[in-house]
Amino acid sequence: MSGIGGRPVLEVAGLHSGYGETEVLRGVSLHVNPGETIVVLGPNGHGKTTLLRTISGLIRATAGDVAFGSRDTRGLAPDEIAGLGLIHVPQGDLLYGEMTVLENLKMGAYRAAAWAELGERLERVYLLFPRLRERQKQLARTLSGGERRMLSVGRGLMGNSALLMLDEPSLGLAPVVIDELYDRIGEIRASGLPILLVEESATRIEGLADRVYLLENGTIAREGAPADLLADPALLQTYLGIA
Amino acid sequence: MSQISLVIYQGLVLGAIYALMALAFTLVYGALRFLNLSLGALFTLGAYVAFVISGQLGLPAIAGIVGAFVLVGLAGVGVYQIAVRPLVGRPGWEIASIISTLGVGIVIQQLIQLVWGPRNQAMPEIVSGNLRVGDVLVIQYQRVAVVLVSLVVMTALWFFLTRSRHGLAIRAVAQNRDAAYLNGASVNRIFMLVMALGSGLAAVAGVLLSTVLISLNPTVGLSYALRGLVVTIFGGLGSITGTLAAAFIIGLFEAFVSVYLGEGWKLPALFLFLIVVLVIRPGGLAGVSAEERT
Amino acid sequence: MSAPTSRTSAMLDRVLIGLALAIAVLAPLVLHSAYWLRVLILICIFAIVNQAWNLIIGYAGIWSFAQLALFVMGGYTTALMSLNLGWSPWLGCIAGAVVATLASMVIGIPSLRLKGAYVFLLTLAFHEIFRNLFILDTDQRFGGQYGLQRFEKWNFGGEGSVEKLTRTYYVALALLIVASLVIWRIIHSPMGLAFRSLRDSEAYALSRGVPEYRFKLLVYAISAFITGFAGAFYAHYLGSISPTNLDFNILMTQMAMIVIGGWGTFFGPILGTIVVKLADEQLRDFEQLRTLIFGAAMVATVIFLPKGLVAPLAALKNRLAAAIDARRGDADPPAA
Amino acid sequence: MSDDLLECRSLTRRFGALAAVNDLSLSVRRGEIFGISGPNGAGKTTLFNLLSGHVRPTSGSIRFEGREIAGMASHRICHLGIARTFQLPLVFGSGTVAENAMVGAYFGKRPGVAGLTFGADAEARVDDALRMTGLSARRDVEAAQLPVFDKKRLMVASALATQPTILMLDEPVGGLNHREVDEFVALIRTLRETGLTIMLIEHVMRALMPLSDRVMIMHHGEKLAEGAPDEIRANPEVIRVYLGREAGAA
Repeated sequence: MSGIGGRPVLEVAGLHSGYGETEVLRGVSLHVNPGETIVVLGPNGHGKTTLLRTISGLIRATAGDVAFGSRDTRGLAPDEIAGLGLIHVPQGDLLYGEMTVLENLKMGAYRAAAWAELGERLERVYLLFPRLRERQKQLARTLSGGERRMLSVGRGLMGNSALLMLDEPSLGLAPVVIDELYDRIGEIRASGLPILLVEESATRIEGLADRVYLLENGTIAREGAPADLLADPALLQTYLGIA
Repeated sequence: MSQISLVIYQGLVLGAIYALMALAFTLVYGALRFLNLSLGALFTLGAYVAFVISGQLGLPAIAGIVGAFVLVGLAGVGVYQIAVRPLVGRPGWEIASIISTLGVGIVIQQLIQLVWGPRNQAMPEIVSGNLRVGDVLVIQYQRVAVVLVSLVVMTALWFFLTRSRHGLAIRAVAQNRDAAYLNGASVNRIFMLVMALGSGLAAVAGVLLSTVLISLNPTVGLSYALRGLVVTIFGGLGSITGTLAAAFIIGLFEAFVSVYLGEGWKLPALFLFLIVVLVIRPGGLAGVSAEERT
Repeated sequence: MSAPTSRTSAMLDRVLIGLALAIAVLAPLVLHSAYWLRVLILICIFAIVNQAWNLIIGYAGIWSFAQLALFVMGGYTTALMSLNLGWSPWLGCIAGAVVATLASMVIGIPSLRLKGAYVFLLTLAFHEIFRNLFILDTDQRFGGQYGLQRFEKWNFGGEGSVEKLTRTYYVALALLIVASLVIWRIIHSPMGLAFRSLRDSEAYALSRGVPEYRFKLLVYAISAFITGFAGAFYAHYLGSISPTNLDFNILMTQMAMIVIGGWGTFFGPILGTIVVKLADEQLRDFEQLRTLIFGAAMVATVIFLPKGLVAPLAALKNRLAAAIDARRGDADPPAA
Repeated sequence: MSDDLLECRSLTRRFGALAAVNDLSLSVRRGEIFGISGPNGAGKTTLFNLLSGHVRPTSGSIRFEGREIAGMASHRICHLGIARTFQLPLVFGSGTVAENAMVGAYFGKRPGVAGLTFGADAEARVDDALRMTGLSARRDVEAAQLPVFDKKRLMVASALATQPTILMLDEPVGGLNHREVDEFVALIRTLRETGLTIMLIEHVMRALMPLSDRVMIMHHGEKLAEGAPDEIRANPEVIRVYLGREAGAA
C-alpha cells in the first residue's frame, strides 16, 4: 500500500518558485508513492498553493525538478501536464460559472483520451457525488459552496487522473459539509488513486493521510506520520508563533 | 402601420447581419480580452472572396459563403500569429493589441484595394424576386435568404459552442483561463480557433451585407465594424446572448431612425445611443456595472 | 524629480536639443522652398496635437481617440467667429481652445467611470458623431461636406510666398516650442505625478490621496485646450476647414505618428510627427502603398519597439554618454 | 471609550451570496498595534478595503475620530489620516522611489487642486519617510525595478508621507526571508514609537504575536477571538480552527 519498492508517482526535488521576484518556494522536496495520500500542512501564505501551481505548470519553477512517473515535467505547459494525468483541483474551485454542471464536468474530460470515455466517467463521478446529477442542468454559479467544491473535485476526476492534487478542499465550507466532502475524499483514496492534498487546518488529516509534510515559509519544516506531526511542538510554533 | 412593418422588416435584416459581426467581436473579446479591430477588414475580405467565388467563377452562393468563412478564418489565424500573439500578456497589451490589429486591418484593406481596385463591384444576388405586402412593404427574397443564412450560421455556432469538445473549451477559456489549462486545454490553440471562428463569422457577415447592398468596395468594412462594436458593447462585451439581443434591438433602432429621420442620421443616432448606454450601463445589457466588477 | 541621468547624459540632452532647435530655425534658410515650408508648418501643427494627445494617452493612460474631433472643433469655432463676427484669428484661436476644452468635458465626464477599451470606443464614437454631424449639416450652417472656406488666412507680413511662409513657419515653430514647454512643465509638476500614478495604479494613487476624477478631467481639459488652439491655427493657415479632416485615414496617420515616435515619452510624438510626415511626402506618388506602409509600420513598432523610435535613440545617446565618461575617466587619473 | 480611534459597528460586505465580512464590530485604540489574522478567506483584506474606501460596505458603520467614513471615497479617507499598504507590492511602477513617496507627501493631505511646484514641506516629508524606511540611498531608482522587500518598504514610506493617524499594513512580511522579516518588525516597532496607530494583517505569527498589543482572529468574515496575544494562543477556538484539536492535547 505504501508502495515499498515501487517508484514514487510524484517526486519533487529542491523546487524554487514564486511570482515575479517574490520567491515563495525556497527548495521544497517531497514525494508521493503509489496509492498514498499525502497532506501538506501549513499556515496561509507559506507556499502551499504556489507548490501545487508550480507542479501543475501554471507557474514556472525557477529551480529544482518535478518528476511525474518517469516524465520530467519541468518546462511542460499546464495542459500537457494535465494530459499526463496529473490533475490539479485548484483553490477557490475556478468553475466555469456560466456553464452548466454537466458542461463543467465535460470540460474535465477535455483531453481526447478522456472524452472517448465520457459516459462512463460521468457515471463514476455521479456515483460519487449524486448531488451533481440532480444539478446537472444548473449553471455552476448558482450552486451552493459545498456543491461547487464537489463539482470542482468531480471535474478533476473526469480527466485521466493518475494523481489528484487538491488545494484546500475545506476552504470556506461549513463543518458538516467538510465532513461529507472528506468522506468522499476517503472513498477516492480507497479506490487507490494517489492524492496530494494541501490544507491550512490540521483538523481532518488523521485517518486520511499516510504521511504529512509541514510547509513553513517556503520550505519543508517537518515530515512524518500524522499522529507524530500533530504532537510535534513545531506545529504550534508555526501556526501561533509560540517560541 | 405600414411604416412600422417596414421598420421591422429592415431591422430584422440588419439585425441578422449585425449579430454575426458582433458575435465575431464578442467571441474574440470573451476569450482573449481584447478588441480585434482587424475584423472590419476581414469582413470586407470575406465579401471579396465570395465575389470571386460566386460572382467571377460562377459557383453557387453557398460555395461563396463557405469559401469566405474558411479562407478568412485562416487569415484570422495569420492575424493572431503576426499581430496578437507577440503581445499577449505584455503590460499594456490591451491598447497595444488594439493598435496592432487596427494596423493589420489597414494593411488588409489596402491589399484588397491593390488587388480589386477602389471601385464598386457588383455582388450577385443569392435569390431574385420579391413579394409585395400592402402598399409600402416589398419583401425581397434576397433579404429573406440573408436572414435565413444568418440564422443557420448562428444555430450551427450554438451547437458547436454547447455540444462539441472544442466549442466547450472556447467558452471555458473565456470564463476561466487557468481552469481550462488545468483541464488540459491548450489555451494557445483555443485562441487560434477563436480567431479563426471570429474572422469566419465576420466574413459571412460581409458576404451577407454586400448581397443586400448589391455592391461592395474596399472601405465598406469600416463603418460596419463600428456598428458591430456598438452592438457588442451594448450587448455586454463577451456575452453571447446579450449580443444577439443587442443586434436585433440595434437593427430595429437603425431601421427606425432611417425610416423616420432619414438615412444620414443612422450613424450619429447609433453612436449617441452607444454613449447613453455606456454612461447608464457601462457593462451593457448582460454585463455588470463597473463597481460590481472590481 | 525626474529620472536619474548622469551629468554627461544631461549635457548631451542639452546639446541635442540645441542642435535640433538650430536645425529647425535654419531649415527655411537652407531649403528656401514653398513646398518644404508647407511641410514644416504642418509638422509643427501636428507635433503640437500629438504632444497634447500624448499627454492624455501616454502620460495619463486614458485612451482618448477624440483628439482630431477637438482639433477640428477648434478650427470650426474660429472659422465661424471669423466669418460671422469678423473676429481676428488670434481671438479665434483662444475661442477655439475654449470651445474644445468645453467639448472635452462633454467627452470626459461620461468616460470617467469607464476603463480601457470602453474609453477608446466612447471617444471614437464622439469622433464619428462630430464627423457625421458636420457632413449631415442640412441647413449648411457648417458648410456641409465642403466645410467652411474663404475666411481670414494668417498674414505675418513678408513679400512673396516663400517669405510669407517662412514667417508663418516661425510662428508655428514658436507655438510648438511654447506648447512643448508647457507640457514639459505639467509633466514635471504635481499634476504630472498625479496623471502618471493614476495610470500606473489607480488603487495606489487613490489610497495616497489623489482625487481621480478631478485629475482625469484636468488632463482632458489641458490636452483639449492645446489641441483646439492648434486646430484654429491650422484653419487660419489653410483658410478652410472641413469634415475631411476627420477622415479615418487622417486619424490613422496621426496615430501612426504617436505610435512610431513612442507614446508616453516626451520627444516621441515630435519625432514621430517628423518621421511620418516626411515619409508621407516621399511616398506621395504611391498613394495606395503609403497607407499600407503606415499600417505595417505601426504593427511592427508596437511589436518590436513598444516605446517607439525614441527608445533606441535614447539608448544610443546613453551609450555615447558612457563612452564619453569612460574616455574622460582615462584622461583624468582617479582622485584616489 | 475616548481612546477609540476607529470603531466599526456591524460592518457587513457581501459579494453575491458570500458575506466576506459579516456583522463585524471592532475598535482600535489610539497608539496601539492591532493585529489581525485568520485562515485563508476569512475576510481580512476585505476589511481593509472597507476601511480604506476601496470597497463600499453593504451595511454597518465605520467611525474614525468620531466621524462616519463608511462609503467615503478612498482619497478623502486618506486626507482624513488613514493610510494603507497592499498585500501584493503595489507601487507606482514607472516613478522613482522619491516620486512614489511624493505622491503621498503632496496629495496625502491636500483636498484642493494641484500647483505647479511641490514645495519644501512635501520634499521634507519625502526625505523623512525615505530615511525612516531606509530607502534614502535608493531615491532615484525606478520603483518597478525594486526587489520585493524594497517595494514593501516603499509602500510604507509613501503611506508615512501622507502623515497618517492610522497605518494599515496588509501582510507586510509575507514573502520575505527571515532577515527581512526581522528588519520589518524593527521598522514597525520604530513607527509605533512615533505614536502612530497601526493595524496589521499578518499570517507570519512570528511577526504578528510579539508586535501586537491586541490580536483579532477572523473566521468566515466574523470575529472568532480577540485579546492579548497570550490569550489568543491559549484560546481553544483558535487552536481548534487551526489545528483541529484541544489546547491541552499538545
